[in-house]
Amino acid sequence: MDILNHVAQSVANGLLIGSVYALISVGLTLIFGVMNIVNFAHGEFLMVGMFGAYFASTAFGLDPLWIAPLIGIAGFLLGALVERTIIEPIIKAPQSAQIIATVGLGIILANGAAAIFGNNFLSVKTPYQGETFSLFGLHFAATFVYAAAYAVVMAVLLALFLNKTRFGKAMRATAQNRGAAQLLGIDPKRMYMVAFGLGVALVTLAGSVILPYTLVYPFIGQQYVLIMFTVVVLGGLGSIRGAIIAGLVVGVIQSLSTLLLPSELQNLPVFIVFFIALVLISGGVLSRVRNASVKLKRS
Amino acid sequence: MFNDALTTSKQHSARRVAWRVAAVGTALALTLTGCSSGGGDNSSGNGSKNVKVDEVRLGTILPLTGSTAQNGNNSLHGIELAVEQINAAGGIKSMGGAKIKLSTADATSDAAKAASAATQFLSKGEPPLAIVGAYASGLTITVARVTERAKVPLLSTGFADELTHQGYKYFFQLPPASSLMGAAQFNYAIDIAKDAGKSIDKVAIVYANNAYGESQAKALKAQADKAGKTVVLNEGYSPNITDAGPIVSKIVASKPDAIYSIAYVPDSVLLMRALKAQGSDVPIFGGTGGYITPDFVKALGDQVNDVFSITTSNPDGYGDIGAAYLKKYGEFMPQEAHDNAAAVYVFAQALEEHPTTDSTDLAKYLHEGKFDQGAAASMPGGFVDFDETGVNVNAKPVMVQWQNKSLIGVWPADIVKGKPVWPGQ
Amino acid sequence: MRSLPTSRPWRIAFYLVALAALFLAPVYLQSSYSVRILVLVCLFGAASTGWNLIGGYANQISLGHTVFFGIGAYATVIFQGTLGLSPWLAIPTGIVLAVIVALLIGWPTFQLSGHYFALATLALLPVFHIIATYWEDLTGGSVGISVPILPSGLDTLQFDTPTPFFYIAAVLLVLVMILARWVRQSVLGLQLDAIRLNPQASTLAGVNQFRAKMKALVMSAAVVAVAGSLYGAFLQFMDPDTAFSWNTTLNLVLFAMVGGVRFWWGPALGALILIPFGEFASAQLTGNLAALGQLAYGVLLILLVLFQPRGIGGLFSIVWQKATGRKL
Amino acid sequence: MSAILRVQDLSQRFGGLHALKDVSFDIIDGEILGIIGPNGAGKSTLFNAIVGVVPPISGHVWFKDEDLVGVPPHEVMAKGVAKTSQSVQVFDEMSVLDNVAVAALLKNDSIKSAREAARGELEFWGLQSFADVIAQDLTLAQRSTLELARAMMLHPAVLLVDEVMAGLNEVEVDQMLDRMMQANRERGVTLIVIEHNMRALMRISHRILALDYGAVIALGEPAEVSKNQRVVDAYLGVE
Repeated sequence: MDILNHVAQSVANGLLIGSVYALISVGLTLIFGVMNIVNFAHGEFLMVGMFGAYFASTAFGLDPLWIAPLIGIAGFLLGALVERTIIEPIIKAPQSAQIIATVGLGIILANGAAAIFGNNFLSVKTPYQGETFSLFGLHFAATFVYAAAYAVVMAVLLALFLNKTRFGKAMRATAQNRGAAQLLGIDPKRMYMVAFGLGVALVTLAGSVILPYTLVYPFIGQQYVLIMFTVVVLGGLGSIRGAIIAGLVVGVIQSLSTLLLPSELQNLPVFIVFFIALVLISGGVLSRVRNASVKLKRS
Repeated sequence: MFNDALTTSKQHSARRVAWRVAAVGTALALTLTGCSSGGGDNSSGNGSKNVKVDEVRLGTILPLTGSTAQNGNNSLHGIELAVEQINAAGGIKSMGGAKIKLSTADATSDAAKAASAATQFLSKGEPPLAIVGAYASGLTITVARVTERAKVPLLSTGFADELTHQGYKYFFQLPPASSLMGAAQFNYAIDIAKDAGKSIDKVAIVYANNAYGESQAKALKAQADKAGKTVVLNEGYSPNITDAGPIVSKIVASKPDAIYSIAYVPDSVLLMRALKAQGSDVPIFGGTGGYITPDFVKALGDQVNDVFSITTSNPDGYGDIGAAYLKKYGEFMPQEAHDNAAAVYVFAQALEEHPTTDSTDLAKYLHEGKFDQGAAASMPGGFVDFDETGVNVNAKPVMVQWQNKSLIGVWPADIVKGKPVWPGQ
Repeated sequence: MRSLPTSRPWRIAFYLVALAALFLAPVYLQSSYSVRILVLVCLFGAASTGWNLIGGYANQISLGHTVFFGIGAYATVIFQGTLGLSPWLAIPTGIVLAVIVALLIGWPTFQLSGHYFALATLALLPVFHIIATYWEDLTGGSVGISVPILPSGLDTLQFDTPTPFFYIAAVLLVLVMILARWVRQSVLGLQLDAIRLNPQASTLAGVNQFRAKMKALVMSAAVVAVAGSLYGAFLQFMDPDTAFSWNTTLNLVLFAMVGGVRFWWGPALGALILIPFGEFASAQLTGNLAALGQLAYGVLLILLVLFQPRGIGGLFSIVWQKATGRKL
Repeated sequence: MSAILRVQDLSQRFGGLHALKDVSFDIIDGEILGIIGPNGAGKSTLFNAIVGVVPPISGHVWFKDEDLVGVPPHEVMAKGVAKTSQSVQVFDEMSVLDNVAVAALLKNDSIKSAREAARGELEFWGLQSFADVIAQDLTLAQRSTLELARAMMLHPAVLLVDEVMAGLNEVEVDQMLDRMMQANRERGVTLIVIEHNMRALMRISHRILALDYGAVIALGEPAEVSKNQRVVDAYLGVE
């Protein structure tokens, strides 16, 4: 029975952390989907969200979970500003220039934070940090449960926005076919600003949500960036639903792999699955499985 | 003269062996620029007794950006504070009140940058007499290679074992090596348990798999095997984990009597929170790093109480430099800040007792002297004494414990004031 | 762009002046710190030129080339440190291992295009970093391997001053640039250009994309491995963070792009600009301002991209075209 | 009159859509076969299936008694079945000469000899005076001709020409027709031409094949096919 309990606990942990991985990655896939740009500074935007949440929650004495929407809105403004200044000029530039620009942006954000906030590890203390819920003999750390709940809520809201609102539909149209969308009177410039703003809003909000269970320091972005890219690519570049499913998958793989492998190799299976999935989905099998991948291939 | 160079290089095109071109280049160098000092070798200074200078130069290389930026900056604060205190108290009196002039370089947590910074110090007009630094072992190793060649003493507060086995003559390590730290972390825990009438038979060793974690964990494992204890878990993990849940469930499942953990700040806090979340009350023995930092207690509050940790110097013995640090930086003096400050005091005292502007001469004296001024006095045993391999023979690890949110030295009894409190008693 | 035969004497003179300036550098640079920076410029300039064979010429933006660099670096340090053999033996070993890895990863990733290729190669870096950390008896784990101090000389590649090593690195850079120029003007160069400009059209023109890209990747892996081997010999220490670092990945790509990916001399130019700037930034702004040094580096990258997406090389070619009326 | 290329039961499916349904026909050596059909009839899909750019789901393409299905497209080009793309695809940052030289690399192992061969091909197509011009600076007609020249540089036995007249004015169409017929006559290349310009197709084709909804509805002399009721219905649409 003990083994089954372990596996169940591990899968449960995997789903919890997986839903958070989905939340922090969905913004990246949205930006790629609409603008066809891979944002290498997405990890640093997460860090900025965490710092924002830290200072806001210590200033107002509020729990980061409550002020997460506020941080999200601030993130939207930051994203829109960055899009207007740095991203918009390079929207048509070769992929190589896009990589430099977003990498440069990441370096500025991380070292700017270090210069302003210093290098200490900051974390908030919340009443539920030590608490756990238990269900069918498994126990779940409260911080993760709340984060996962938030992720589910955000996923639903985002789905509603994209499918139901006019703006959301216009954004999906731009993602599917920029030229056609333009013919229908959708102004791509405004779309890009909103898409990048929303992408950054989502990740800064996620930063506020995950703050209770971790700490923030200027260079923490690097720890999350590889997981984010894994989730986004596994889910299919540009597919929101794909990113959510992939987030859960990555969380479970990572969690299960600590059962079977030494913790040092925890991320090895994740990256190997990432590599294989990439090659299969959009590579050699393309001609045979074309219709399955049509949704994923943007060009 | 320039044409010759051009014609030479035309015949010697790239295909010729580089060495021939080097020879030509160097020959030209001598003729073109007369006899320049060349290279970083600065044995041209003199070592006589009564040396009057207006300043002595000290270099420091630390990771001020990147993943270990916090420890780098704490170390820098310790060094700056010591230099400030020494200069305020009149500098090096035996050298006419010479002030210490500190120059710093950011190694950006990159081994190559650390070596470049060391070379930059040593090739500028007036190279420093000594260098303090590099905190992380990877950085210290590459810096030591440069300072060893340039015959400039490197005062290090890292624990890496390898540096003291290389037969270096210009490398000085104040804290005990990680093998000593690992052994003490294990043995002191057994003694403290026995002292409280408890026994430790099953141990869990969990460590961040970076250079510091790996070398100290190896020593812990060796000591546990030697003591015949059963190691129920010996698990490394990547230092930048985002969730300690899985690792802690492995620890809880192995039902140890004691947990030995070697971690930096982020992973130590994550481990503590996950241990609490999974209801573990097993005593924890940290291996310095995250366990003895101000951020640890800021993040966890009362949960830190009863947690033990090995460290290189007794915090409640930091005396006035500890108080000065608290006043200047608003948090208690972390171990790496204190040990780096001690290194500066050793440097100053060595010059005070043996004034020289020649780094080779300084290195010789550092091997001979005994240094007990300022922060060096609060190193274990009250003074720092380097043997010929550069190891501080007096360095003896100290076990500290968080008692109502402050670090108290609790073991071994002969060099500490506090008493250990067994968790849950 | 194919450099069309412009006035040959003018061009020969320019190359000779550049060669002389490079090889006489230690003479007019005096401080061994500057010579050391030049060693890094040569090594990373060579590695970036290697990356450019596939990244720039065929527009296959690989973010995994540091794997070859790390393999080369570990080969030297293991040979010289653990096995006590000459570092010169490590170089061919590093090349062979890097080429094997190149063949293994080239096959699956070359079907991918654009962002997928970049991200697939990105995943290789953490895999090799985890393996290097875990496989302790080969790589010494994260404690790494340091090479003992050996008598200076060409056989141990250890010297009292960085100058002799600089000449070796400079010869490597020159050889690699000659290779890059040869490839640029060879059959393979034209095929890679076709693949870069229009992959479908290249297939319709009978170009075997897979074979052309694989040839470029193998050459690129070998060059980057040699640069890595010399880097290992230069540092005389290697650990997973130094061997498989995200910074090296960025640098290989940035130097080529800043210098101009379409020119065989672009990456070397990028290295010559960015490495000294990076060193200068962290040397001047140290202490608590260290973060500002790195910040300046980030700002420089963005300015370069905003004002010259085609890289400095692109700027030169426009100026050159206006001056001489010919394509550079 | 032996068949140089035999298409046998070629089928293609995109998800639920049957783009090609068991298409079979022979191409006679040296002929010019025109292919007509309304938009979406499967003309370009047929070409892509023949050369393997998008492999068919079933069927065979016999060429010199070897089945081309499954052979990678660049090898199909090398074996002698070349193709131009529906939207003009040239290397726009390269010179006109180098655009053709890329194809010349198939039979020349040095840049110099490839460029010489390319210069010869450009003369045939009247583009020799534009050799050093960058492809993106050409007119549409010149770019279409360039793509044809590049395909012909592979010395193919069969050339599939996909709407190369699109967007050309009358004079340019006639010039293109003359050159294609000249290539067919003098260099013996068999041409299969997809074209919406009926006047041009009627003038050039020896035979016409009509496709509708992925199936062959007519094959024969141009005059005969143009009167075929099913073809007329396909074009004018039946209530």
